[in-house]
Amino acid sequence: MRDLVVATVRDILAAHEPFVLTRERPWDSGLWAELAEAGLTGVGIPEEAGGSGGELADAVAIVATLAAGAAAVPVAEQLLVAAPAVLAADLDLPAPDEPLSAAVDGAVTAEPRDDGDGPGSWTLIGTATDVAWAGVAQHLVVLAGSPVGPVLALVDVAGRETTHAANLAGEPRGSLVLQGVTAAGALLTERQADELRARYALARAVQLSAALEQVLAWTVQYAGERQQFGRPLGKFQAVQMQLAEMAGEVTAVAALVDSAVQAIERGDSPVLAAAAAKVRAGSAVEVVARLAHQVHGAIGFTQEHRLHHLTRRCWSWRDEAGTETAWARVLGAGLLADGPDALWPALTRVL
Amino acid sequence: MRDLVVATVRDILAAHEPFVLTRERPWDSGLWAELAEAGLTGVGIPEEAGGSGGELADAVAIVATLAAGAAAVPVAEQLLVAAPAVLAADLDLPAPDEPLSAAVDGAVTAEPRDDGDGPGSWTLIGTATDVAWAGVAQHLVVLAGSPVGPVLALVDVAGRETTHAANLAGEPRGSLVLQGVTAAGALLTERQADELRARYALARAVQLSAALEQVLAWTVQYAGERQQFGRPLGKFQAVQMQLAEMAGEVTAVAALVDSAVQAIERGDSPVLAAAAAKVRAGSAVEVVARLAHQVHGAIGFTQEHRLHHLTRRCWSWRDEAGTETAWARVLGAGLLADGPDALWPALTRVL
Amino acid sequence: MPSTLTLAPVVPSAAAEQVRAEVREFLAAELAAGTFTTHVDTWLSGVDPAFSRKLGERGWLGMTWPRRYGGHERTAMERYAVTEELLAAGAPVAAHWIADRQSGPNLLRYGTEAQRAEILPRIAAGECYFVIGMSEPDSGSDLASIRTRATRNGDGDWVVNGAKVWTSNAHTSHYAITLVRTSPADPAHRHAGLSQLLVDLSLPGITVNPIRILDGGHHFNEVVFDDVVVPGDMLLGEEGNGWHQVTAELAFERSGPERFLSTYPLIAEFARRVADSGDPAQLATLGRVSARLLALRQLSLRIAGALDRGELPDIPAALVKDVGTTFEADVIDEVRRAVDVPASLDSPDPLGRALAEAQLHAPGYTLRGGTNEILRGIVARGLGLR
Amino acid sequence: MPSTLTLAPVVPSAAAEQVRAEVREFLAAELAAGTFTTHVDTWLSGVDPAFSRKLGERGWLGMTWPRRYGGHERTAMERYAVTEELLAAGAPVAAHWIADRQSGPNLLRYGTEAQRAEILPRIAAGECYFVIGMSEPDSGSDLASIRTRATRNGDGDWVVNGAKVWTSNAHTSHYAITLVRTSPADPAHRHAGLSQLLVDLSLPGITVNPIRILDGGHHFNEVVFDDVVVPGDMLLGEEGNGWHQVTAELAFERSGPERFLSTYPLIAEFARRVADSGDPAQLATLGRVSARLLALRQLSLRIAGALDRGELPDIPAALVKDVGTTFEADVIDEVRRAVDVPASLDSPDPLGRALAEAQLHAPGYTLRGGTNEILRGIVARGLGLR
Repeated sequence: MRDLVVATVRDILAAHEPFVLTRERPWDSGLWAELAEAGLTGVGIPEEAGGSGGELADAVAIVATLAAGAAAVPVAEQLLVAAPAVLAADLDLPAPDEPLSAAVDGAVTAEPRDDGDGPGSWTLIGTATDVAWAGVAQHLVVLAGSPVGPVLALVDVAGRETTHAANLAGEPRGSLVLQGVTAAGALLTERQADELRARYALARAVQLSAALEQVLAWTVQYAGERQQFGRPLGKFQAVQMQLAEMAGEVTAVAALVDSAVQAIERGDSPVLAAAAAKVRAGSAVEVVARLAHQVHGAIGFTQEHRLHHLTRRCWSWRDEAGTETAWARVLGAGLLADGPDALWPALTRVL
Repeated sequence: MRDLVVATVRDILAAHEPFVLTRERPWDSGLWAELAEAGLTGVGIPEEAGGSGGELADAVAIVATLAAGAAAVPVAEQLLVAAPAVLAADLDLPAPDEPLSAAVDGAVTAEPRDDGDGPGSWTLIGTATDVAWAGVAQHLVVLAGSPVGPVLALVDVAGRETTHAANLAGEPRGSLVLQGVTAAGALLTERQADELRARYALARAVQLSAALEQVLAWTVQYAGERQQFGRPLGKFQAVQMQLAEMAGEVTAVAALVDSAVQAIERGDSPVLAAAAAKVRAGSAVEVVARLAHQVHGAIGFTQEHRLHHLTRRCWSWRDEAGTETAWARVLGAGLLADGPDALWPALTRVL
Repeated sequence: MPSTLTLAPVVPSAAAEQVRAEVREFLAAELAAGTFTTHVDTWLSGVDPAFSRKLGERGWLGMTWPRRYGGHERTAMERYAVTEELLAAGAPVAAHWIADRQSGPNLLRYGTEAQRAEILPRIAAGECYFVIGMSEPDSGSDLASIRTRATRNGDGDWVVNGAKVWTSNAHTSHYAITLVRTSPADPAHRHAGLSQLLVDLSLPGITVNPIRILDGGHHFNEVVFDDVVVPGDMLLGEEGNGWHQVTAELAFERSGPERFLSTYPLIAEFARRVADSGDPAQLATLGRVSARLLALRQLSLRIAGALDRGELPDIPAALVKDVGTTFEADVIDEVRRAVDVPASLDSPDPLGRALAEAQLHAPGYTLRGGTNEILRGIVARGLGLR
Repeated sequence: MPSTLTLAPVVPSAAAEQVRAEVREFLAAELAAGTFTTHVDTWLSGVDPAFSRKLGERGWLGMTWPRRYGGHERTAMERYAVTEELLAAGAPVAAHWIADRQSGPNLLRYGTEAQRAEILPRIAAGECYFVIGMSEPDSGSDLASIRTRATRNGDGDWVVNGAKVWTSNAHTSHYAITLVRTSPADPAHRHAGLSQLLVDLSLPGITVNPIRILDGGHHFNEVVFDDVVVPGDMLLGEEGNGWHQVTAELAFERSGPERFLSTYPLIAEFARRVADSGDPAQLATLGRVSARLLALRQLSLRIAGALDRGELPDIPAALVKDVGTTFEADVIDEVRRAVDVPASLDSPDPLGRALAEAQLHAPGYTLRGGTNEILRGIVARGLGLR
């Protein structure tokens, strides 16, 4: 099934031009409609919840394929972060063709409503910042703080005003004012909240891994085709050293991210595995993007060239859902949880 | 005069084998004797103070030449640190043929003696640690703390017991117990104490700069001579890139260290210039030593080859007289002294 | 150190410190008046003819040129101080930058008296801007492979056909010093048959097409020449000497402070964060970055001193550009490691905005004016390796 | 990803975790008993035959080999867990390391039944040690240029003359698998005419001369062969097939955890400092370093999995060694940036001692077993570039 799903995504992508994001065209709604029609925005979501079935790894494969294609659609957020969180919290999942995103930064507080609706209904107060696909998503999963612990709330945000902000690739990252909004929600444990943040980080790591792999492939291809001083770039030893260095980074990231996904699928705690994946993937961006642009030369620096669709995303994705530095601290602290003499056992337990 | 001095040092060095430091042979006393006899251990010290005259820059040239030759003698400490400090403090300088070193780490306290000798006599209490040429130096300048401020004390340490310790190159770096030792000394201002530490750092930067330059020269020479796959190593583009990277580091270090020496000779405050020189020189070690060993291959990793005499010194000198990290903090804080908006004016004032 | 890399020290110049103080005062007043705001990499992206004219009025353009061409006969050290202050402030200097740095000196070196008299005073006034017409779509680092050609017509004028790319700000500039092939390519003598022409960009047959860079910014252009008739007296230097002339020109442009200060505004913004936090690790990062900058400054200053002595230190200049542009990009990583601020042009945090600007321009630092691989090849040659 | 670099995931192995726990318990007991102390890079420098025999007794050598040769028919994943635990503890494993990792598998692949039956059980018992006889004084990275030669004498035995260098611990080892030229060099077929001989280091005519490394440590040797008569049946594999055999052997040796864990004891020591300080920047450094290590571990594990499936993933193995050995050295810089501890073997601070050990061994990491430039060339070939 996974190969078929990936082939379908590729076919759909192939019919779409690289999408140039602007303030006026903040997402590729046409691509989304096709993906939704093919049931691909519901993969990994059980059929009884309105989804298309399939496993986490299928959803990951879709997210990776779309990331490598620089697709301007909120599929990573929906399939890997928001929908699993809604299902785990036993809330009603919106239809998979209505874009769903997540805000986990926690500048929002939730108060239980006292109108008799019970603990399942909350009033949200505050502003969700740096919201992926703000203004595009129709529903938003918000991780809010409350006097009784973290709350996962599901908010209908269709038509709600958002501030304009975008990441380096132009993907919408605006803020939403949620002052006094009523929403269905569920209490989480602190650990569940941490795991939600970790899943978000892992989603970005999956995207990074796929994008970096594609950047390598494009660069190898370019080096094989572009002639300089009478021979292909790829025949120059200096360029070979650069491509091999890129390949080293990409291969290491791919193995770690892939293993992290599998560990989570096996039911292991995602926090340290996701932290490691996000740190490793993020730190590869500097090398891979730099060398890709260096090998491509000036042409790769232009808007017409495809390269920037991925390098700009990578420069932002490494910062999003927690920077490398933030996750590195989490990983470092987590590995020392049983004391410094237990570092090695801790390392071998992560993955 | 400077060229003549350097030529004399080179001639003397040329007659000496690279000196293999061991616990039993902690310095090259034969070389020292020749240098002293030629008056080279008194350069930069006025003749009326028993020295050979000349300027700071002459002393720097001698130190640089000896550093590039991996000479196992305490000339940097004597000419660039200890002797100028003794003279500035108006203490009696020992004869230049008696090795003089300095300990500025400040684990020693000084108490004014109450026996009527006046403030010029102090009792030292504590242990001087990481003392360059401990066991070799006959006199030691100690920067000690006292209730009334920093004290520069001059201690006769000939024959005094030292703990054995060496840096990565085998240069003695032991400790001296100075419990209750009487010494001539002078009060310094905090600023003078800072400047003494800075001069020590600059001395190490001068040594690093010269050693790194020599390492580059050896590596270029080796790459030109060593054949691999039927042609000299230096014809391989990957090796050319490595040598150019080394040259970039070495040239940058040389310019900064040289300018710092000149600024100090002009009478500028040495602290930030020395801090910058030490940080920059220290950070070049990783690149230059790594690439030098990589180009040299396994042969450069052997004790028989000359390369390690310098790379091991560089690995230690970057840590000594304050690590790069310690001096980088000093530099960063110093540049912000007039507030962050004055960073640029501060930068242009350093050098 | 090989003699090719040795640079004699410079003595501090009171005149340079004097003009530095004047520029600093001027910039503070302009910033206070809101004439400009600080940005990263403004010598590529900050086009502001009014600002350029102000600099011209103050005598800060064409500083080292003879007075008879509108210059001010000041030293390279003084010019260094002025350019450095402008870059550190992130001032909008892109309009005149190439003309002042490179094209003017090129005209002084190779131009006819008429060319100099006509053009140099206008450059020095901040009114006449140049672009570099070297690269072509297929040439890449192999400049000898260019295909734009110029042939003499019956009137003795040049007829130019071809296209140049990566011409910074051609849409706001007046002239392009254009490298053209004036004799057919000869594989045995790849560098022969090239010449430089002084091309007025308003001539008929010239089309300027924008090339937007990855963040959408319009700084670069393609300049297409379609039977453009360039007057015969607009040859710059000698026919057939183009390779030699561009090599000298490139050496000239490589050593300036714009090769290590493009991202200085990011450092300045980071310093504000460090001053607030007082965090020791951040202080150390600021110190490390500053030490690298200070070393580059000394190298660049020494090259300015060598230019004052009439030398052409091409190999150290290549080295400065390699080390300097590597540093410009490294600043981003150093800051990213030290703070926890996502890069975004829309960030409410000025540090986030500076990170974003620096990152989006980063691929350019080590490509423009000769890739670092080419530069390292030049340095390796300077080491005697090929 | 090019298929040459793709590595299938491995499923966790309960058997591997079981043996990992056993090794961990064993090591804790040995450390507590003071049998060894933790050091950096002990797979080169930690020769301790008694320790090797203990491992043999427990069945932790020759783990994947057939039982009839003294092996234990366990998986590469299980062997991986054992080697990794030994390296992480900085245990003295140098005596048997080459024999267990490389020479044994080489014998299994190419050896005669007699050779296997004679030698493999002794390796698995931790009693028989091997060195790699490939490099020569003038060969460097160009292994095809070796000059040690072997000629058949009238008895059908081999007479060997020449010298091998960088033979780790030849002074404590029993055999050298020696690459020799058995036909004259042919410039048109540089890789032809080479063969491997199984040479008993106690044979007359062999001299082992120490080559001390820069810290004075004696791990490497020169092994000189002066008319050494090697019995004819000590040919390993096919005559003339030596190039192919060493290439396969090198691929085998490149992917193990010793290519990224040589400096793990430094990380462990650093972690103690971080736990004490709780400093956020140090925690981040520990996290960054750990993330790199975890990625390398996954790569290395996947290669172990591929070996279990009978594959020979030579290109990923070259990649792991390149990335891993770069990491081993980078650990030093990461730690140096995060702490303020001078490196010295005589330091009272264990972190200073670990830094010193790691630094003094650093040049070896990216040279031994093929330089990183050679490895990157192999990876580039895997990308389809030459």
